[in-house]
Formats: sequence, C-alpha cells, structure tokens
Amino acid sequence: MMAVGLGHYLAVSAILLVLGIFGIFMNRKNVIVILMSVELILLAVNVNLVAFSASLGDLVGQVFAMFVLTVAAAEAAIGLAIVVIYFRNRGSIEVEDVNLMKG
Amino acid sequence: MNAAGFPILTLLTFLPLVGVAIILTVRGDEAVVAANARWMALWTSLVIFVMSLVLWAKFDLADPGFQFVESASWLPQVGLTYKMGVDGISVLFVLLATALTPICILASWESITTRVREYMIAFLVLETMMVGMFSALDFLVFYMFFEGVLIPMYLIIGIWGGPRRVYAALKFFLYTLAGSLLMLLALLAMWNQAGTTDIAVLMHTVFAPRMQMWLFVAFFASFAVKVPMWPVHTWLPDAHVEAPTAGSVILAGVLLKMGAYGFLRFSVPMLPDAAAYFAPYIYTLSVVAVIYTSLVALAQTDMKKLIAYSSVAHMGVVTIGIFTFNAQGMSGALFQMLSHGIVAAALFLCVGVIYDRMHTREIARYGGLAHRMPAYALTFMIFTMASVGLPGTAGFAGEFLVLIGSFKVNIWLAFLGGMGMILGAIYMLYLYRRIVFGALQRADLKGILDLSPREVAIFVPLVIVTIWMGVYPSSFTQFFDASVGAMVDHHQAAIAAATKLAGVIR
Amino acid sequence: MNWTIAIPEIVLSLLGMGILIFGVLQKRNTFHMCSMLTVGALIFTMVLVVSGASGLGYSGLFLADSYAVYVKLLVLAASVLGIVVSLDYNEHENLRRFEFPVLMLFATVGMMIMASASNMMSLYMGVELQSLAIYVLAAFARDDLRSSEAGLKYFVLGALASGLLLYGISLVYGFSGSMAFDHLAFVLADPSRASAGLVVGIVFVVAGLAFKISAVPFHMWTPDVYEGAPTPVTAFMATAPKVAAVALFVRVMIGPFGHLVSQWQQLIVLVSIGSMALGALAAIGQGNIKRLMAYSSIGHMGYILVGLAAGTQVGVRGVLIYLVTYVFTNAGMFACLVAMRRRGRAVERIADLGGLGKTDPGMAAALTIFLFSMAGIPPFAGFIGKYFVFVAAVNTGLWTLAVIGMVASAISAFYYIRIIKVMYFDAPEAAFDARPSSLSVVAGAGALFTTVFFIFPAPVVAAAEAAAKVLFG
Amino acid sequence: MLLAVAVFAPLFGALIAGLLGRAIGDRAAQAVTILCMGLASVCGVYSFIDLVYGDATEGVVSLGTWLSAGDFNVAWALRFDTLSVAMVAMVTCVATLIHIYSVGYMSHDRAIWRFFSYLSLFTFAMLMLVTSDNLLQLFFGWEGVGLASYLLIGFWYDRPAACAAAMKAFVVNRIGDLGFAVGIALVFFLFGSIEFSDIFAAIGKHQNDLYHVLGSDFRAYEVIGVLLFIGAMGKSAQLGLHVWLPDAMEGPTPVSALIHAATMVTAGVFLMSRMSPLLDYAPGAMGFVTFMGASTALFAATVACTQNDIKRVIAYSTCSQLGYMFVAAGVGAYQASIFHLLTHAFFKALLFLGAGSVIHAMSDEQDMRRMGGIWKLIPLTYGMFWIGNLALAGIPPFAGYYSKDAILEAAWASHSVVGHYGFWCGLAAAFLTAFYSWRLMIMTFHGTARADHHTMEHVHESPLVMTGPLMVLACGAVLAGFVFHEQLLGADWKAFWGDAIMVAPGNHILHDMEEVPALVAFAPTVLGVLGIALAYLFYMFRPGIPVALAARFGGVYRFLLNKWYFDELYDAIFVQPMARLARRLWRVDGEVIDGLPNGVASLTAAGSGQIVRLQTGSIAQYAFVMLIGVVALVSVFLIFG
Amino acid sequence: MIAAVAFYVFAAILIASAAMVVSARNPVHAVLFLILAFFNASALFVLAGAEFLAMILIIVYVGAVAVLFLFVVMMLDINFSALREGVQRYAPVGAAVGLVLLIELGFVLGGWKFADGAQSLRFAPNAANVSNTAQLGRLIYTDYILLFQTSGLVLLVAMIGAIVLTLRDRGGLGTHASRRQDIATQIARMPQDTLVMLHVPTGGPTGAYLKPLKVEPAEIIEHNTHAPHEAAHGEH
Repeated sequence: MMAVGLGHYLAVSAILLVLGIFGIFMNRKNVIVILMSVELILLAVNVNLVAFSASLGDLVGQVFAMFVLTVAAAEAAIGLAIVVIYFRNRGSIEVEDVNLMKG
Repeated sequence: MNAAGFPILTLLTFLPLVGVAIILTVRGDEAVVAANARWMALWTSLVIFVMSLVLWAKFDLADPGFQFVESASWLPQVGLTYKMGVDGISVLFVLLATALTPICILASWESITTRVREYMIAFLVLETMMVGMFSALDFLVFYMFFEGVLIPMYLIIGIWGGPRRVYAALKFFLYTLAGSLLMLLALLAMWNQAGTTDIAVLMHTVFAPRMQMWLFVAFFASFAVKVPMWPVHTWLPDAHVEAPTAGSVILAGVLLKMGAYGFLRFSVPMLPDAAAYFAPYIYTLSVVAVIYTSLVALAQTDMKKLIAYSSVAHMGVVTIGIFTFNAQGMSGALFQMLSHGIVAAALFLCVGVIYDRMHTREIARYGGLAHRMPAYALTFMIFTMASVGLPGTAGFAGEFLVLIGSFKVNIWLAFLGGMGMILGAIYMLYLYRRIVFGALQRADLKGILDLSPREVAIFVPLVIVTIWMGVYPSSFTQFFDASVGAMVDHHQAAIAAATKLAGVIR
Repeated sequence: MNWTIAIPEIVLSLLGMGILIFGVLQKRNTFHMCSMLTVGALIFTMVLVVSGASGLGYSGLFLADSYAVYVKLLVLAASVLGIVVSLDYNEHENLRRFEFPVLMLFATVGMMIMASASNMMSLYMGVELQSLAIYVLAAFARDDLRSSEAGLKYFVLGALASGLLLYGISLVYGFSGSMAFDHLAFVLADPSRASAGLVVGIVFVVAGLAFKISAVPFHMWTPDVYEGAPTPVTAFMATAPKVAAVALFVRVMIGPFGHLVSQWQQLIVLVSIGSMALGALAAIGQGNIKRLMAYSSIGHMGYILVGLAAGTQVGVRGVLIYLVTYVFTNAGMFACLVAMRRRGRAVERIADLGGLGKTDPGMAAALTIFLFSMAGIPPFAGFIGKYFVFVAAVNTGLWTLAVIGMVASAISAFYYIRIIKVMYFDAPEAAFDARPSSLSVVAGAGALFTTVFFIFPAPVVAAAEAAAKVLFG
Repeated sequence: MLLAVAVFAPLFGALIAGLLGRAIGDRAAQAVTILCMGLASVCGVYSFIDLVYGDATEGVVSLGTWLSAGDFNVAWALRFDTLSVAMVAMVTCVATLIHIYSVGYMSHDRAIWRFFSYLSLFTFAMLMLVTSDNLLQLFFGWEGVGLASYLLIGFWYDRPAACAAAMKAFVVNRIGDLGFAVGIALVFFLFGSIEFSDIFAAIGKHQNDLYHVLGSDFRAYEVIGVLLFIGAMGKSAQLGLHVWLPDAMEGPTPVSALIHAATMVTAGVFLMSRMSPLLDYAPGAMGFVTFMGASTALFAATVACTQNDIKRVIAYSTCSQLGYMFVAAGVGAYQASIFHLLTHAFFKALLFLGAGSVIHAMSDEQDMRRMGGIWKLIPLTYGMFWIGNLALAGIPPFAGYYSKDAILEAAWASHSVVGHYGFWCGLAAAFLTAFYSWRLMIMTFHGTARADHHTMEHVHESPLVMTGPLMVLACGAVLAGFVFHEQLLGADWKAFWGDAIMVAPGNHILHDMEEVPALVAFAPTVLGVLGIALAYLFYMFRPGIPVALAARFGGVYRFLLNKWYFDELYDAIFVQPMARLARRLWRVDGEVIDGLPNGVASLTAAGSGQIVRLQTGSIAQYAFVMLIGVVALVSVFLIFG
Repeated sequence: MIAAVAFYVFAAILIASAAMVVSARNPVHAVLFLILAFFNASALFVLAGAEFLAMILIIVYVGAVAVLFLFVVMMLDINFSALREGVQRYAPVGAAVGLVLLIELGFVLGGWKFADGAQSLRFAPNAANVSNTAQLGRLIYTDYILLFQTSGLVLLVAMIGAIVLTLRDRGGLGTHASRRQDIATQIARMPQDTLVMLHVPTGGPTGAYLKPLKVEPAEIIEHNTHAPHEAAHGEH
C-alpha cells in the first residue's frame, strides 16, 4: 500500500469534480440533484485547497476553504429558494421542463 | 487662419446641424411643421451654398496643397486632430454637395408629404456628412463622415422609398458598411505605421510595398463598393430605384463620388506602388463595368434602374482615369465625377418629374411626352446628350480626357473604355425615344402637365452648369490642375524610387 | 494598515444595511424611497471613490488604484442608471419591494470589491457577493414563471461556473503557492515556473470569469436569463456586472498572469472570435428584443476581449473606453426597452416597435442612436470604443482577429439596423403608454452621451490611459 | 472677324428660334433664322472672296480656352484658310437656300420654329467643324452635326420609323466617332498637341515613329490615318457604316438635302483633306481609304439601281458619290475630292430639293412606283431634275463632269493597284449612276400616271419660295465645275489652296492627272451616256426588260433590292446578339452577382438558425457546452500552449 | 499505515457516495448520500490536519445545508415515481468528454510540484505548537477581516434573497407586503391590554378560569409560527 500523498487527495478531488459536473449535465431527474452536484464540486475544491494547504504548510488554503464553505451555504440557501419559487410556478422540478425560454 | 479669414469649412460642415436644431424646435400641427421644415431646410442649404462660393472665389489656383486649413485638438493622446482643409481635388466636391442639397430640397418640395420634418433633417445631416467628408484632413475624421453618410441615407431610402425600400436600404447599408470596415482596418494599420492619421503626413509616408498591397486591398474593398465598381455594384440599382427622387439625386450626385474621391485621396498618393501594381486589375474591372453595365442598362424596363446602371458605367470611366496616373486621365476622372454629379442628378430629377405626375417608372408606360411637355423634352434632351458625352455638354470633357489618359496606357484600354460612348448613346437614346418620342397614345398621359415654375427653377441652374462645363471646362479644370500635377509628379517619383530600390536590392 | 482605502465599500455596505433597516422598519411601502436612498448612497460613494486614498491594503487583499477608481465609477454610474430604470417598471409589475434596490446595492459592493481585488480570495468573494445578489434579482418576479426559470438557470450555471473558477484558483494556489496577485506575477515572471497544472488552473479561472462576462462558450445562460429576468434587472445585468467582470478579467490576465500573455493570448483570441461570431449570427433571427440584446452583449464582449487579447496597455485602454461607451449605450437602450409598455403591459417583441418613428419620434430617435452606436457606425460612441479596441489589435498584429471582428461587426449591423427598419419603415403599431420621466431622462442622457461623445472623448481617453498604465506599472 | 460672324450668326438664330420660338411664333422664328443665315452667308462668301481674291491672309481667330489638363491644351479658335472659308461659303449658301426652301416645304407642319432652330443649329455645328483649328473642336462640330442630324431625322417624333432612323444615325456615327476620338488621342500621344499648326509643323519629326498595336509595329501615321478614316466612314456613310444614311431619309426632305447630301456627310472628306499633310505620309492608310471609297461607290450605285423610294435612290447616290471623294483623297488628290464635294453639294442639294418638290406635289408620296406622268404638271421641277441629273451623271459641261473626271483621272494616274481598283469601280459606278438617275427620272415623271386619282388632282408646281432655291442651286450645278475647275486643280492650285492643303514632296498626282490617256478622260462620259441610253431603253421603251431581268436573276435582284442584306446582317450579328446578351447579363446581375451576397446572407441566416438551435433551453445542455468549452480550452492550452 | 488505510477507505466511500448522489433515483436518498459524502470528506480533512474545517463541514454542511436540502425535498412534495429515468441523450459523448477532462486533470496533477520559490511566498505558514483552529481564528480576524466581513455580507444577501423570494404575502391588501413583527408594539403592550382578570366566584360549579381574548381561528392556523398572544392582538 502506497503512502498517502498530495496526489491522492488531488485524484479524489478530480474525481469528485468530474462527478459533480456529470451530475449537472447528465441528469434528467430533478433540479435539486443539480444543486447537490454543485455542492460536490465545491467539496472537490475544498479537498484540493485543504490538500494544498497541508502540503504547502500554508494556512491560506484552509482560510479560503472556510470562505468557500460559507459561500456554499449561502449559495445553497438562495438556490433552494429559487427552486422553491420555480416549483411554485411550474409545479415541477424536472430538469427537462426547464426550457420555457430557448432559441 | 485661412484664406477666408474664418473657419469656413467647419462652418459649412456644421451649419446644417444648426438648421436641424431650428427645425427641431418648430412646434405646431403637421402642416405648419412641414412648411417650416421645408423653408428652413431650403434657407439653410442656400445660405450654405452661398457661403461655399467663398471657396470658389478665394481658392488659390496655383497652390497644389491644402487650403483653408483649420485644426483643433481632438484626441492628443493618440495623435488625432480635428483638421479640415481642401485642395484642388476636393474643393469642387464641397461645392457640388452644397449646390445639390438645395436642389434636392426643392425637388422634394411637393413629392414628400409624410414626415417632412424628419426628411429635411435627414438631408441636412447628410449635407454635414458630405461636406465634412470632402474637407476632412484627418483620416479618422474622414472615416467618421464617410460612414456617417450611411445613416441619413439609410433612413431616406428606407422611410421615403419605394415598395422594396427595405431590401434596398439594407443592401445599401450592408454593402457599404462591409466595405468600409476593411478600410477602418487599413486606417488602423496606417496609423500604426505612421503614428498619425493626418492625411497630409500620410501622403508623404512611405509604406513598405507588401504592406501597401494589403492596404490597397482594404481601401479597394471600401471605395470600390462606394464607386461602385463591377461586380460590387448591385446595391446601386436597387438603392436608386427605391430611393425618393432627391435621394437618388444625392446618391448619384455626391455619394458615388466618395469612392472615387477615396481612391484619389488615399489609394493613389499614399500607396503608389500598390496602385501601380493593381492598375491593370482596376482597368479590367472598369472596362467590364463600362461594357457590361451599359449592356445591362439596355435591357432595363425601369427608368431609374437604367440611369443607375449608366452611373456604374460612367463611374467605370472615372476609375480608369484615376488609375492612368497621368494628368489627362486624372483630370478627366475628376471632371467626369463633377459632370456625372450634375448630369446624373439632373437625369434622376427628370425621372422624378414624370414620376411625380404618373407614379410609375415603367418605361413602357410612357411615350410621346414631347407632345405635351416640350420644355421637359428639351431639358431631358440636354441631359441625355450630356450623359452621352456630346461635346459642348458637361459629359464630354471628362470622358475625352480619360480617353486621352487611358490611351497613354494602352490603345485597347482607350477603345474598350470608350465603348461607353457607343453603348451609352444606345441606351440613353433608346430611353429618350421610348419616353419622350413616339405617339402620345396612353389616355392618362394626355393631361400631363409641363414643367412647373418650381421645376424650372430646379433645372435652369443645372442646364446652365451643364452647358458651362461643356463650353468652358477650363474654369473647372483650373481648380485641380495644380493638385493633379503634383499628384502625378509624386506618383512618378514614388514609382521611380521603388524601381530604383528594387534594382539595388536585385 | 491603511484601512481607509476601502472606505467607499465600507460606507456603501453600511448605507446599504441602513437602508435595509429603514425599509424593514417602515410600515409603508418604501420601494421608491429606498430606491432614491440607494441612488443617493451610490452617488455619495462615487464621491468617496474619487476622493479616496489609494494603495494596497488588508494584507494585500485589496487594492485601490486609478484602474479600480475608473471601474468603480463606471460600475456605480451603471448601478444608478439601473435603479432609475427600475423605478417605474417595478411599480407597474408589482415588484415594488425595497429589497430590490438593496440587493442592487450589495451587488454593487461586490463589484467594487471585484474592481479592487488583488488576491484570488477577494476576487472570489467579490464575484460571489455580486452573483448571489443578481441570482435573486433575476428571479425577483417570483410569480412569473419566466423570471424564476431565468433565476434557476442563472443560478445553476453560475454555481457551476464559480465551481470551475474555484477549482482553477485552487490549482493556481497549489502550483504556485500563493493567491496574491503580486506574488503570482513574481512567480510567473520566470516562465519555466509555469507548470502545466498552473496553466490548467488559469484555464479554469478564465472559464469562470468568461462565464461572468458571458463569452462563448460560457454564454449559454445569457439569452434565457436576459429574456426571463425583469427588464430593469436585465438592464442592470447587462451593464454594471459586465463592467466589473471585464475589469476583473483584465486585471487577472494582465496582473498575475501577465507574463504568460503569449500562452493565454490564443485562448482569449478563440473566445473573442467565438463571441463576436455568435453575437453576430445568433441575433439575426430573434424576435424578442431582450434576447437580441443578450446576443448583442455577447458580441460586445467579444470586441472587448479583442482589446484584452492584445495584452498591451493600448489594449486595456481600448477595453476601458469600450466599457464606457458600452455602458451608456446599453443603459439608454434598456431605458427605451423598459418603456415599451402597451395598455399597462410590458411588451418585448421587436415587432412591437413597428412604426415607432411615427408614434413616438423621440424614443425612436434615441433607439436609433443606440442601435447605430452598437453597430459601430460613426460618429456615435460605439464606434469610438470599437476604434480603440481594434487599434490595439492592429498594434499587436492580431490581424486575423481584427478582420474577423470587422466581419462580425458588419453582420451584426444587419440586425441592429433591422430594428431601425422596423421602427421607421414598418406600419405603425398602437402607441406605447406614456413614458415616465425617469426613463426619458436615462434614455435622453444616454443618447446625448452616445451622440456627442465623439466630440470630447479626450477626458475619458485620458482617464482610461492612466488606468491602463497602472496595470502595466 | 467676319468669319466669326458667319459661324456664330446661325447659333444666335438657333437659340432665338429654339428658346423663344413658342413665344415669338413660327413666322418670327423663320425670319430670325433666315436673317441670321443670310448674314452668315454674306459674311462667309465675303471671307472666301477676301481670302482667295482679296488681300486677307490665312490666320486663326482665337476665341478663348476650352479644355486643359496637364500638357493637353485646347482652345476655341477659328481657322481662316482656303479650305475652311470655301467650306464656310458653300455651307452657308446651301444652308440659306434650304432655310428658304423650308419655309415653303414645311409650311403645313407644326412646330416650325423648332425645325428652323434645328437647321440653324446644324449649320452652326457644321461651321464649327470646318473652321476648327484643332482636332477636338473639329470633333465638337463633328458630334454637333450628329446631334442636329439626330434631331432633324427624328423631327417627326411620333413616327416610329423616324425615331428609329434618328437613333440609328446617331449610334452608327458614334461607332465611327470612337475611332476618331482614339485617333485624336494617338495624335496627342505622338505630337503632344492636337492643333493643326503644331501637328503640321512636326510632321517630319515623327514620320518614322512606330506604334505597337495588334501584335506588331506599325508606323504611327498609318494608325492615325486608319483611325481617322474610321471616323470619316461613320460620318460619310462609307461601306460598312453606311447603313444609317438611307434610313435617315425619314427626316423632312430639306434635311436630307442639307445634311445628308450637301454638308454633313462630306465632313469625312473634309477631315481627310484637312489632315492631308499627315495622311500623305501614310500610304497604307490611304490605300485603305481608296479601297473603301471605291467599293462604296460601286456598292451604293448597284443598290440605287433597284430602289423604289425616290429619296433612297438619291441617298444611295450620295453614298456612291462620297465614295468617289474618298477615292480621290486616297490617291492624294485632295483638291479633286474637295472639288467634287463642292459640286456635289450643289447638284445633290438640287436633286433632293427637287425630290422634295415632287413629294410635295404628290401629297407626300415617295414611292416612284406610284408616280409617273407628271412631267407636264410640274415642268420647272422636271427641268431642275434634268440639270441635277446631268451634273450627277458627269455629262459635260455640268459641274459633275469636271469633278468626277478629275477623280477618275487621278485614280488612274496614281499607278497603284488600289488606284486602279478605284478607277474601275468608279467607271462602273459612273455607268450605273447615269442609269439609275434616268431610271429615277423616267419612273417619276414619265409613263402613265400610277398615283391614285385624288393625288393626281392635287399635283401642282411648288411655290416660288421652294423653286427659287432650286433655281439658284441649278445655277451652281451648271456652273460650279466650269468656274472653279482651273483654280482648284489647275497649275496654280498652290496659290489657291495656300497652306490649307499641303502635300508631301512626293505627291505629284495633280500633275500626273494631266497626262492620262485620252481614253481614260473620256470613258466616264461615254459610259454615262450609255447608262442614260440603257435607262431609256429599260424604262421608257421596253418596260418589260427590267421586269424580266428581275425575274430571271431573282437572286441578284433581291440582293440588290435588299441593299446587300447589310441591315439584316447587322441585325443578326450585332443588334440581336447584343439585345440577347443584354438580357442575359441582366439576369447574371440578378442571379450570379447578386446571388453571391444574397447567398452569403442566406447562409448567414441559416448559420444563425443552426446556432440558435443549440440554444435548447436545457440547463443540462448548457452545462455540457460549458464543459466542452473548458475541455477544449484546456486541450488547446496543453497541446499548443 | 493506518492513516493510509483510513484515507483509502474514506476516499472510496466518499467517491462512491458522491456517485450515488448523482445517480440516486430518489432525491431523499441523494441527500442522504450527500451527507455521507460530507462525513467522509470531513474525515479526509482530519487526515490532512485541517480539524477546524472538518468540524465546520459537519456542522455547517451536514447540520445546515444538507438538512435544508432534505427539508426542501420533502416540502416540494414531488412525485418520485413520476420522475424521468436515465440520462441525457448525449450521455456517451458527455461521458467521453468528462473522461477526457479527468485524464487531462490526472496528467496535469500527476506532474504536480511546487513552483520554485513557492515556499517563500507562503502568506501564513503553519506555526508550531498552535492548534489549527487558533491559527485560523487569528488569521480570519486580522489579515482576512475584510473578507470575513464580506462573507457576512454574502450571508446577508442570501438571507435577504431567501426571504424576498419565498416569503409569501397572503391577502396582503394593505401597505404591508407581509405580516411582520412590530417590535415597538410588542414592547409597548401592556398586560391589561391582553389579559382580563376575572373574579373567580368561589365554590361555584363553573369554576374560575383564565380565558384568552376572542380570536379569529383562521389566523391562528395561518400564522402558527407567531406567538398566539401576538396573533390575538392582531392589527385591525
């Protein structure tokens, strides 16, 4: 078994990122899953930041990760609020129904 | 300060806007506004015309350089100055623009009944743009006026035009815009190289031959569309046909000159090597324009379209003349531009006269007008003959000088370019015959009225100028003799230098 | 620690909170009052910005220089115009809630932070503050399906974009060891230190910022969101945030990554070409004028990126001048669009403008000026902006870009003048409702500026020159 | 200065009549123009006498600058030498007579003022042509007469045929004019000036200059000669460009007399003589001139034999006589050609006006097949026709005899192949001339009356205002040859012509003419008499023969009757293809040339549609595009960065 | 070694649960998997030495954000069975593109190394003997005070946004857009305004009791979040 290094963290982060992105553009189900995918992406970022921070021995990464967490929470709040009003208007949160405007 | 003692060119350029401002302040019901707008526009343009005569009077014929120069700081950070001035090449075009505007306004007196105020405003703005363009001595200022012309003209065609006005206006706009954007690139490149956009300085800046080629192509794209040269001429017939009479007049009279003026002002003096290199291609296109469009004119059933195609052919002669690089060719081209400005404008006015009465431009709908309209027939005949290039009328001197100039290049160029003499006679006389001659058969023509006093007032000055230019063309050529001479010398010196350089390198 | 450099932001935030408290406490509807207070606060902030101190502070997170001042003034002005434009519309559309101006105010604070950002972290916080407020604004007409859909789309894609931006920042941080712009510039001064990871991080950062300025291929949200959002919000979105995002984009590319210009230049060129082409092409068939404005703004971003692609001081100057002309032209344009209201209902189809030249000559004239300006026809302001941007391209030898830009410009002129055609050449529709004076003022001011800018561009050019100079030290 | 009066008085008359005609009325317009013409002819004749017999010297009357560009300078100026004053005298006199004649002939027309204005305008242009001091002013007059001719042919503008003929005349002339104009350009190219004095002074300097054209070097003078002759061909209706002349008979008859017989059509001959100093050094071009002239003379004569329209016969006759003049010019006998020009002016104007008188009498009937049997009814006209025809046929001592004889002698004496070709063609044409002249006279005046009863009742002699000019012209037709023969062609020709006609040192044609065999000198007369006899035989005594001949040689007859099918040929190879080409090119304009931008536009629109289709509205898809963007940019960076 | 094993375990669970978040059919399950993912990520943070962040992640994310998600999912009352199955049409292409991205990232990240001199650029090097939390606290309240405040603004905006978007205004005929707390009125309220003291008759069968003022039942139901007595007070 290999020693755990920065590379491992980065790999996890990259996979999380790609999964998050997949969740956004592959999913046909509902919008909330997309929001959760966004959270995954932010998680990936945080993993990255923390890993770099640890490797560099520099706390800036962690400070930043904290801000990211804060913002992510705010984002989640607003995102969910928007989803709620959308649902009230549309009666659905299916991803494929969100196409009133196009062209 | 300049010879006039006051900033005359700036005044000429921006006085129309004062007229616009006054027209804008008129309040009242539609009829009052319309009448006021008409009179205001007429007076404004007349005042400007009278003022522009100062240029004629005070112009120093012996000086080949720029006169009445005035300049003001504009954008010092990037070396841009507001600079105005005229030389022998441009001074007469300023006069042409100021002279045709009142005529156009007079010509629209009764035929324009809707949105008169906007119409007059558009025309005055157009005058600003035209005068400004011919007197700009900074490339960017020139460009702004050059492009600015599009705006009023687009509206004039589009609002007061015929049934297909939308198509025509869009086509006009996009064609010319597409061309001039490339010129803007060239402008930028020149600025980049020379660090200034002062035309007088650029004229004496030597650009590398390879760069000249590119610049020339870019300029060509813009000016060829504007001239228009074959095969980018197709916007012109449409624009002419759909434009109101005065729009056609100003289009044929002044706007078409802008392209040729551009060639003379930029392409030839600033890019001598490229101009020489491309001259054969220009000749080819021009000859095609002369012959091809003359033939197409022959097949037309719409009067305005016929005259529009004839304009293309005549401007083909102009481009040949410009690129002969000798005094006769260039003087001839300039003279042809002026005469075409008068004659084509007058021909469109002639069409307008009967269009106002019958509301059709279909040639077949007319015939035998000479019976009812002798004065009109005479007027039309004079301009037909001038268009054909009969000696003694305005059309001759330019065409003949170009013939002489082109002969110096090549006898076949002279022959083929001169084909316009024959073909022009065919289509113009054919037109005249079908409209004015023949029996008066159609019932609705039987009551048609001859020229009204207003129309006479429009035509008399044009007739006088047409004959004057035919009998005493020197009074016009003397204006540009010095400048053309200087340009020819400059061109030859530049070519010689380039050849020498090439020799050294080889 | 010279905390005074952030006084404008601090004051504006405090004023914003004050207005918020005022609005909450008042029993009456305070939308109008709060809007006016916000305008006052913004204008006051402009004074503070002009008179404020400059320098680097807050441990290198915050930078107040003349570039920032230039951008902030523009942003504040755009915000003021946005709020003024919204006054009447919100009254009519039942959106008269005092949170509206407050959100705009906080978005403006975010933009100001963006303008002053000198560290990836402040960059991110500024962007997010601005974005979150605008997500809400886009969905502000919460009973309108289109508005909520717009908010949803903007939010989801915006969140994805900020995810990408963050990921890029994390890579940049990890591969260079710092988030401060000056440190990054120092590290990258030696090109050999620009490892692949760093470069990929830059690409992600570019993607995130390109989303904010809606450049191709991160533009997809723009038309839908512009169409769906309430028109004043669209007006706001099209102006202030664009200015801030562009300014930030320029600062990031020129500042920390300036030494890698030869590497990112081609990226910007590609994005720019894509934006110009898409802006020119996609707008042609549009029937909704807000949607058309979206494509138009994509195209304008393409032209702005031409200046950035040059990567020179001349280019940045061009960008800054372009922004000024862009903001005022767009603000005026949107003022006219907001005024499109027939029998109490807002209309937004191009066909609704039919015959406007007859029914409302003043508005038609103003619209004509704006459209010609956007098409880059001299002598209107838009031409001056384009001129300075293309000067830079030519200066740098980006000929392809310049030629494509010109072609795109010609194509886009087509749809601009098509609107003019509709206004003047088509048969008149019923007249619009009487226009409130607030919109007339904005449209008139925009038209006046757009028309006479060419006469006195020198002050703006001088300011832009000075601002651009700062970036190149 | 009198010369200037002679030149500008007609212009004054034309302007008064043209601009004020409607206001002052027909009578006043007639009076003004005739007065002006009278003044002009007095001045013209006086100038002639003063120069030839008096003590006036050759010179130039300068009127002012005209056109200048670089080193190209042209002035308005009147040249005062024998050639021009002789022409001025002739033109003013003939024109005055025709003005007077027209008072009677046009009396039933409307817009008489317009007609007189045109006539005077024409005269002015013609005078400018003959008095010009440089090639460009000559060109001015040249085109000016073209314009007047156009206006006069199309005078009856509601007749489609007249309009068509007018246009045809103008256009065909223009074809020649283009050659002329290019010729002027070459002159300028070579001499640096187009003033006659400058050109003639520099003749020697450039005579060996070469000009490269059509793939090889020619002597420049030859090229100039050919180009100028192309111009002359158009104006003087030489074979190939002659097609307009017969059609021009659609105009009123006085016009035919003035323009298409006496004056304008001879402009080409005048040009050749004017440029004689240069042309003498261009033997090749001159051979070409002779060849074309001779061919025209014969061709037109053959056609004239079969025509039935009285004016057309005379028109072809004119064509034929112009051929003679070119033969003379071509062999270097410019004096002879001018001599024939002058005599021809008198007798051809006489014939035309006589024809006009006949037509007038016959209620505007022009077809000779519907005439006949009227010689007793209009005896004066009949007599005039005799004189005119005798002069035309070259019967001594009428004017035509001297000039035609001189031309044929010169052709023989040139001792060149084309000269002899000219001689034989001329001889044949002389025979045919006599034949068709008498054919015309017999068909018109003799035999049974073939017109309808109604017309015959109205046949009457013309009023004095018409017959008067006829009689004056008849005097000229009788006397002109005899009087001027010695002066123009005799040993002292140099004294008469002065510097107006200069010949190269090697040109001894006038001398050689005197030494031709007697047979040559008499042959034309003999053939003329034979032709007259044949005409009497065919049309007076045995009318069956021509009918039988026409039936027997139907092909030849139709060939001649249809004027060698020139009109049909031109129609087939120029007019129709051009019209087709014009229509096709118009389609090209609309479909091909406009097709490109329109195609680009629709492509753009299509592209727009495609791009917009990407905008599906789906969040997921938008995100996907963003992802693709990121991946693409990363790839670009990694691969190219 | 144990750390390595722990890393692999946590990472594997993290990735697996992340995959489940994306692919779970039931959104409630997805949220639960998200919570699982957060827990594992938090564990990874601990392994990396970022204890404070790990804590925050649990508290903020699991405690607030994920619960909020769950709350919304439940509240929206979605018919789960009607939700569409499967993935987008362009899934294969999408997968390919995603894979390319992953490969590129792997390629890039695999070559990770510090830029030369990166160490010298560290802004806040780890200090020895100071706990992670304390270090972060120091930084946040000093050097990063501006951003800290900004993040406060972000949260404020989020709050305003959430309220402005979702707070409904039922029957809002008056000037008030919505029913609100009126603090001044609350404070100024006297007991005697609300309460009526009844004299209790002694020994009576009806007994003495405390009775609230009369209220409209509908309002009580509607505004059940408000204090009953406030609702009772009402605004008439």
